[in-house]
Amino acid sequence: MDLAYTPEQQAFRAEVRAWLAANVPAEPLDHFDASREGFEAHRRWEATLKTGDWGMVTWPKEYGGRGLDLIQWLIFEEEYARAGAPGRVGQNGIFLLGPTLIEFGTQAQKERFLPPMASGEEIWAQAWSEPQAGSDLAGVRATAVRDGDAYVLNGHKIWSSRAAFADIAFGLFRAPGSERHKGLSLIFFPLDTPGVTVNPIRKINGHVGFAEIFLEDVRVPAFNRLGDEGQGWHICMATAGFERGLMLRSPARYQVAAAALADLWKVRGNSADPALEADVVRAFMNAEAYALSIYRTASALIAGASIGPEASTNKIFWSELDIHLHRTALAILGPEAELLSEPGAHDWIDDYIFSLAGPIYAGSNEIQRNIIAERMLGLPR
Amino acid sequence: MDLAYTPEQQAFRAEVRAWLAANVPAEPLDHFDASREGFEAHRRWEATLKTGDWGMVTWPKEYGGRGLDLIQWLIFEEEYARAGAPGRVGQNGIFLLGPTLIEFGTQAQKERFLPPMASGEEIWAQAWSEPQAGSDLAGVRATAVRDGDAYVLNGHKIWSSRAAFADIAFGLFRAPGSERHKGLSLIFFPLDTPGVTVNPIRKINGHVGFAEIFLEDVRVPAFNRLGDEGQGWHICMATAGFERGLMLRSPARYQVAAAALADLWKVRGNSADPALEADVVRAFMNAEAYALSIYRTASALIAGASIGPEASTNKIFWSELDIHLHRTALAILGPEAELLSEPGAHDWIDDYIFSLAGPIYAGSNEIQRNIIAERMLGLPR
Amino acid sequence: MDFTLTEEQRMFADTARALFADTVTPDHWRRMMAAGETRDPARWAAIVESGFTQILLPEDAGGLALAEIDFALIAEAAGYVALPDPLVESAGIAAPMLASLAPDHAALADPAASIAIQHPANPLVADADSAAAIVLHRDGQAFVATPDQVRLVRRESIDPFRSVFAVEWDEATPLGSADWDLALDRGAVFAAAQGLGLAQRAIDMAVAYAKERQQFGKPIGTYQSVKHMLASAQVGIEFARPVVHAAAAQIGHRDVFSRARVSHAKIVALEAADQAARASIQVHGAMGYSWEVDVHLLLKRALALTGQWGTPAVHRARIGERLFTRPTGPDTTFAREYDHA
Amino acid sequence: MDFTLTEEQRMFADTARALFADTVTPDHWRRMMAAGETRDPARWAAIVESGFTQILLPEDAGGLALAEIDFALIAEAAGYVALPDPLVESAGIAAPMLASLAPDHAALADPAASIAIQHPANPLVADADSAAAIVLHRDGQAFVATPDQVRLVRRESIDPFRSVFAVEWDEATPLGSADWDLALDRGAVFAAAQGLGLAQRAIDMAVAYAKERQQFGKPIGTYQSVKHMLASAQVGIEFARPVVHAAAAQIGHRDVFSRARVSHAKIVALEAADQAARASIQVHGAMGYSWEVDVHLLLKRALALTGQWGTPAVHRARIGERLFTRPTGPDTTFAREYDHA
Repeated sequence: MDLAYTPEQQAFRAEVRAWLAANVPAEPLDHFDASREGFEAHRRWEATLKTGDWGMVTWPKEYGGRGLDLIQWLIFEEEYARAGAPGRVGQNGIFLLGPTLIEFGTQAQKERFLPPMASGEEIWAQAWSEPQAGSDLAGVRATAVRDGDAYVLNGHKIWSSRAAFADIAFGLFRAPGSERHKGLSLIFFPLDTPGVTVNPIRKINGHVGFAEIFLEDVRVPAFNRLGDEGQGWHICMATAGFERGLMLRSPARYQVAAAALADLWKVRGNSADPALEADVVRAFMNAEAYALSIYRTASALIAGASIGPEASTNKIFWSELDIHLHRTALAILGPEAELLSEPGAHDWIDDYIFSLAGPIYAGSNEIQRNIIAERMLGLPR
Repeated sequence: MDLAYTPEQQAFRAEVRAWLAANVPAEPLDHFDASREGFEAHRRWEATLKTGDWGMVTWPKEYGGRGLDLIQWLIFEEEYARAGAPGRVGQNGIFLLGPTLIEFGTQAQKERFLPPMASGEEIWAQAWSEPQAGSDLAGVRATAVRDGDAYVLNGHKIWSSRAAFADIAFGLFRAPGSERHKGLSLIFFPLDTPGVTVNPIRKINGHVGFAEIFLEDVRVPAFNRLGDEGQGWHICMATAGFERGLMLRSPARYQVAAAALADLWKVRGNSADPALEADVVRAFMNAEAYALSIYRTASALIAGASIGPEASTNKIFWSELDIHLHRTALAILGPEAELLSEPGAHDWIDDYIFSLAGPIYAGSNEIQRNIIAERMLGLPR
Repeated sequence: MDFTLTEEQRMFADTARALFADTVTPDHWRRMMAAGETRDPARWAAIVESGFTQILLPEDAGGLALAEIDFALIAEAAGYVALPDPLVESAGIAAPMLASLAPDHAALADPAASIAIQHPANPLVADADSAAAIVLHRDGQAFVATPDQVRLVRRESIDPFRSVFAVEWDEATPLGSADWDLALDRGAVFAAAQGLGLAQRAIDMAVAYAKERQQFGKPIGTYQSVKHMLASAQVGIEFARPVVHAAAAQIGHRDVFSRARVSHAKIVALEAADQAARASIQVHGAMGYSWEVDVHLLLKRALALTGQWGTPAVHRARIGERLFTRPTGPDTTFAREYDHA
Repeated sequence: MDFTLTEEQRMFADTARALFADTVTPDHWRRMMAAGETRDPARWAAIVESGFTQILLPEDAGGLALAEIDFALIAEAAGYVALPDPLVESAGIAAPMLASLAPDHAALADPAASIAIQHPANPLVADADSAAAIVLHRDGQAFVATPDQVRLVRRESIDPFRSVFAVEWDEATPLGSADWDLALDRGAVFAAAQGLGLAQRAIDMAVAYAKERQQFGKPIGTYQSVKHMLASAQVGIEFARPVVHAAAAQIGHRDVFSRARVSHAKIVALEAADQAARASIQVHGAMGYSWEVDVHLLLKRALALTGQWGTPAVHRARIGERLFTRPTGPDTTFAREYDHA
């Protein structure tokens, strides 16, 4: 165990910091879920990142990455969050689908999909859920029928993040007549394919963060299937592992938020409830604990381990710490907590509302606790 | 709505207070679960109470009561707790079985059992649980076979409170071959009946608060059956209502504990964590809320209402407030929390350990939440 | 000692519930949100018609001269529908204060007029733009003005139905010293009553959804995690309601005991609302996180009311004053100051 | 940057777990409780034999000169069995301090000798009666004495295996100034490590019981309420362990950053232990509330350790000092004082 950065790691941090200092937009962009303009501004930012080869530093160089290890990725994420750089509009691609593509994709699929994913030229939506298949994902009903070199897709997806403005989506489709976990395939479909209808859904902050997608005889090449036919559930579980694990929620964002909370306390603590200091300290502790845990996981992965059901503990921990942190901020703000922020100020209330999605999406925390109980602890189903 | 005591109620309070001031032992008695001596000392206290007709003030006069209403009972309980009078060794009888006997018993049964219950001449144990029937009480296997004017009882009861030293117990027994909620009868059996073996079980504070009871061909008169044969489950649910409801846990004890906690804070707060003041205030609020809720229920009962599944909310609230209150005390005590009290001091650590039984006994809080969800809210089983 | 509501009180509450059930449906909510409106003239007319704006006014001001407990039941019903219109602040807090200071003020003569109130506990004034009169605060003194006599700066609340303003003013009609503590008590206890309504609505919506929504082949309401989350929220309501009702009944004592009870009610009723709203969002899943399912309105109203009419810290301090400076114990549950003077 | 344990560290931990699994079974616990004993000579001999008493001693005192992270893994294993014997305080805190002040002290020469320590953070001294030497504290100075040179007043802990004493003394051998902060850090981090072990044991016992115990026709471990209670407790452990290991690895920095991490470890690991023990008691039902099922020993040990070597409030203040006076943010996770000097 050696908890010091190597000189190379320190040099890498300095390189990231310098590049971000020179390139991060001075004015915050409109949120990518708030409007088409905000979305496209974020796409341009992805293109800027690409000029420095920062799209996804852990990917192989030939796909637009830098071939770096997970510790370096964490350092990149830390500097990225520290610099207040824009949110990653491509997160469904780079954090969720990308690692799965690298593991399960053919050479040709990797060459086709990864570079535009890393550069933001092609922005991905996820299309996991259906109206009757939320926590019970194996209940999806959308179908894929093979027709020569193509699949014909039909069905109704919902709660698709980014789908209102994105270019392409991935989702599970089943062979007609198949049931539950069997007969599912993971298939990509461009959102401008004939037969695709996208209806935006507003989140409780008013942003169009979701959409429902209707598919009517949507024809996509068989090339767009990831992995073997019928292997979709297995691949999907691997993706979910990344989602719940270290990829979707890098710790740096919570450490930045905890630091902002400490600053808020320094400014407003004198006129707030003194008992809240304990919560401010707790928010810092939680963010630190999450970071240490992810460093430990990254070290273990570098040493050859793999992520198991303990990824579900991550999901629970970050979603709960996020809510606690923002509730503490609102309590400090007291009678002003309800107010939307003035331009340029930290938007505590909007971030709080966003935090409430944490225990719901990417597999509800109830499902995560089932997984921990059954697969980590070995309790009976 | 009128939240002021009547002059009669005030006079009653003064009467109770004066009697207790003259009669409560100056030295605390040994706990009734700690030793036979402690148990018998409490029995003598019950006899003293009887001299003032204070055994159970709500019961009819002919059975040793005073025929008072529930508001007066609450006032009595308040003064009793305020005076630091001894715990009620007869609680299984007077608070649990007694009201059920009054509702379901024959005239002869009431005359036989209630007066010695009110006077402490006959102290009752409960015998609900069996090794395979805890939360699932309908799983009891002990049997009662009718033989002329008698029942022959066989089986194995456990977690019987007071049974180590008590005189008589009540429990559920089933007709051989019957299943689940059917075929059960509530039957009383003196603990000195031939065939009864009582093995004390120590609680985690070392007291013998429980026992397991083995019954081998135990012969009791059919007179000892409460209600009709096979009506046991119905009667038992009525008893459980009292247990979860206002009888078992009168609010006064929590208000006394909350006041003691406030006193502890006044003495030790300067050297303790300032954030704990919020918990001290919260403990007071909880005790007050519980008292107000019970006053409301008592008023409604006097006005003709009956207690429904909302009794389960009481069980959850008092058990959780009790734990929170004592945890707060331990946090104030800091490095000294682990120490058993010096004689005469408030025994916070022992009371904390006792509080941990709250969410377990009288139907675990998990079962209570099921009841609230299904019977109050109407969620499906 | 009688902790039951009177027949008349229950009838008032039933009337309010029925009126609001008809006039504040989810369709109304959505139409108003789409239009950016925070009041509905037809609904307000029905409210005025029912006499709810005059419950707390003295008889010589044309009022019903009823008590806070009566109005609290209406506020609870208003909470159940997250009532957009300014009934609670206007008729529950502002109008009685104005009536105590200027019983002949023109705004009191019109039962349809709404009145806004500025209070030191609140940084902003709700519904100041549409008020016939605004009761103002400066250095403990009360003043009154019309909206066009002051400068109103609108701020955006997370609650789409809360229309709040910074009020800047130089001159207004002086009304003399006012009982701002009583206004705070009323504001707190009626916020608490609304909290009870918000909480119960959130649970009722979640129960309805959990009975219908199927996952893994059965309604999600059959799962213990859903059951226990909602049961715990219901426990919160059950042990807040008696406190709110007692606080409303005792508000007139105006002593350290009654103020502590009001504070207790404010804290726990809004906690119950927050807990129930968050549980309801979680039970609704992604549906609960969307704008289309109205449970977010309950969450946002609870959040706003938590900070208004005294924060939890302010109210906890008032309870602490009672706890640490007055007698405690089971004989003091219904104590009044003079009992111990 | 490498957050993995070495092969040697894992071997040490395995050895400790195996030794304790053999020598601290529930039968041992019950025999010792029945006899009122808090040490077992045969077990202690096996511990000494394994070298665990000498891990932190310098080589010139016959020690292994290993680091706190090595000993923390053994403390975690000791927590898993609620080890009655004074290994952690003696070998983890008292002996290294005595070695730093009086390397030639006779008590250090005997690997089987246990050493007790009085510290300003603790009102009492554990296992003072059976110690070969007691390190004493007065006005920042260290002293040493044997038990017969001081007056020991036994106090009863709720933990039947904790033998604690008020120590009164007039004269003892002075040892000069000592690093009481380092002793506190070691005490806190090894208490935290024990907390991890206590927590995992409580969960493991509950899981085993929940698989066997049937109610309503199926194992209680199939119910979501049981699953979620234990899963939440396991989450507590998972996010305490990296903090404890980092704290142990960084203890030598001896700066405001490392002290905050030690404090963080102490708080969350004992919270995890308390949460797990309470969950385990609840899952065990009445069984968990009886003396016969040993889960109460875990609860009581967690309770005792929570108050020793700095209360949660003391440790929170140390974290607050780091948070409010030093740089924060994602680049400071592994910061050291001189990085920012």
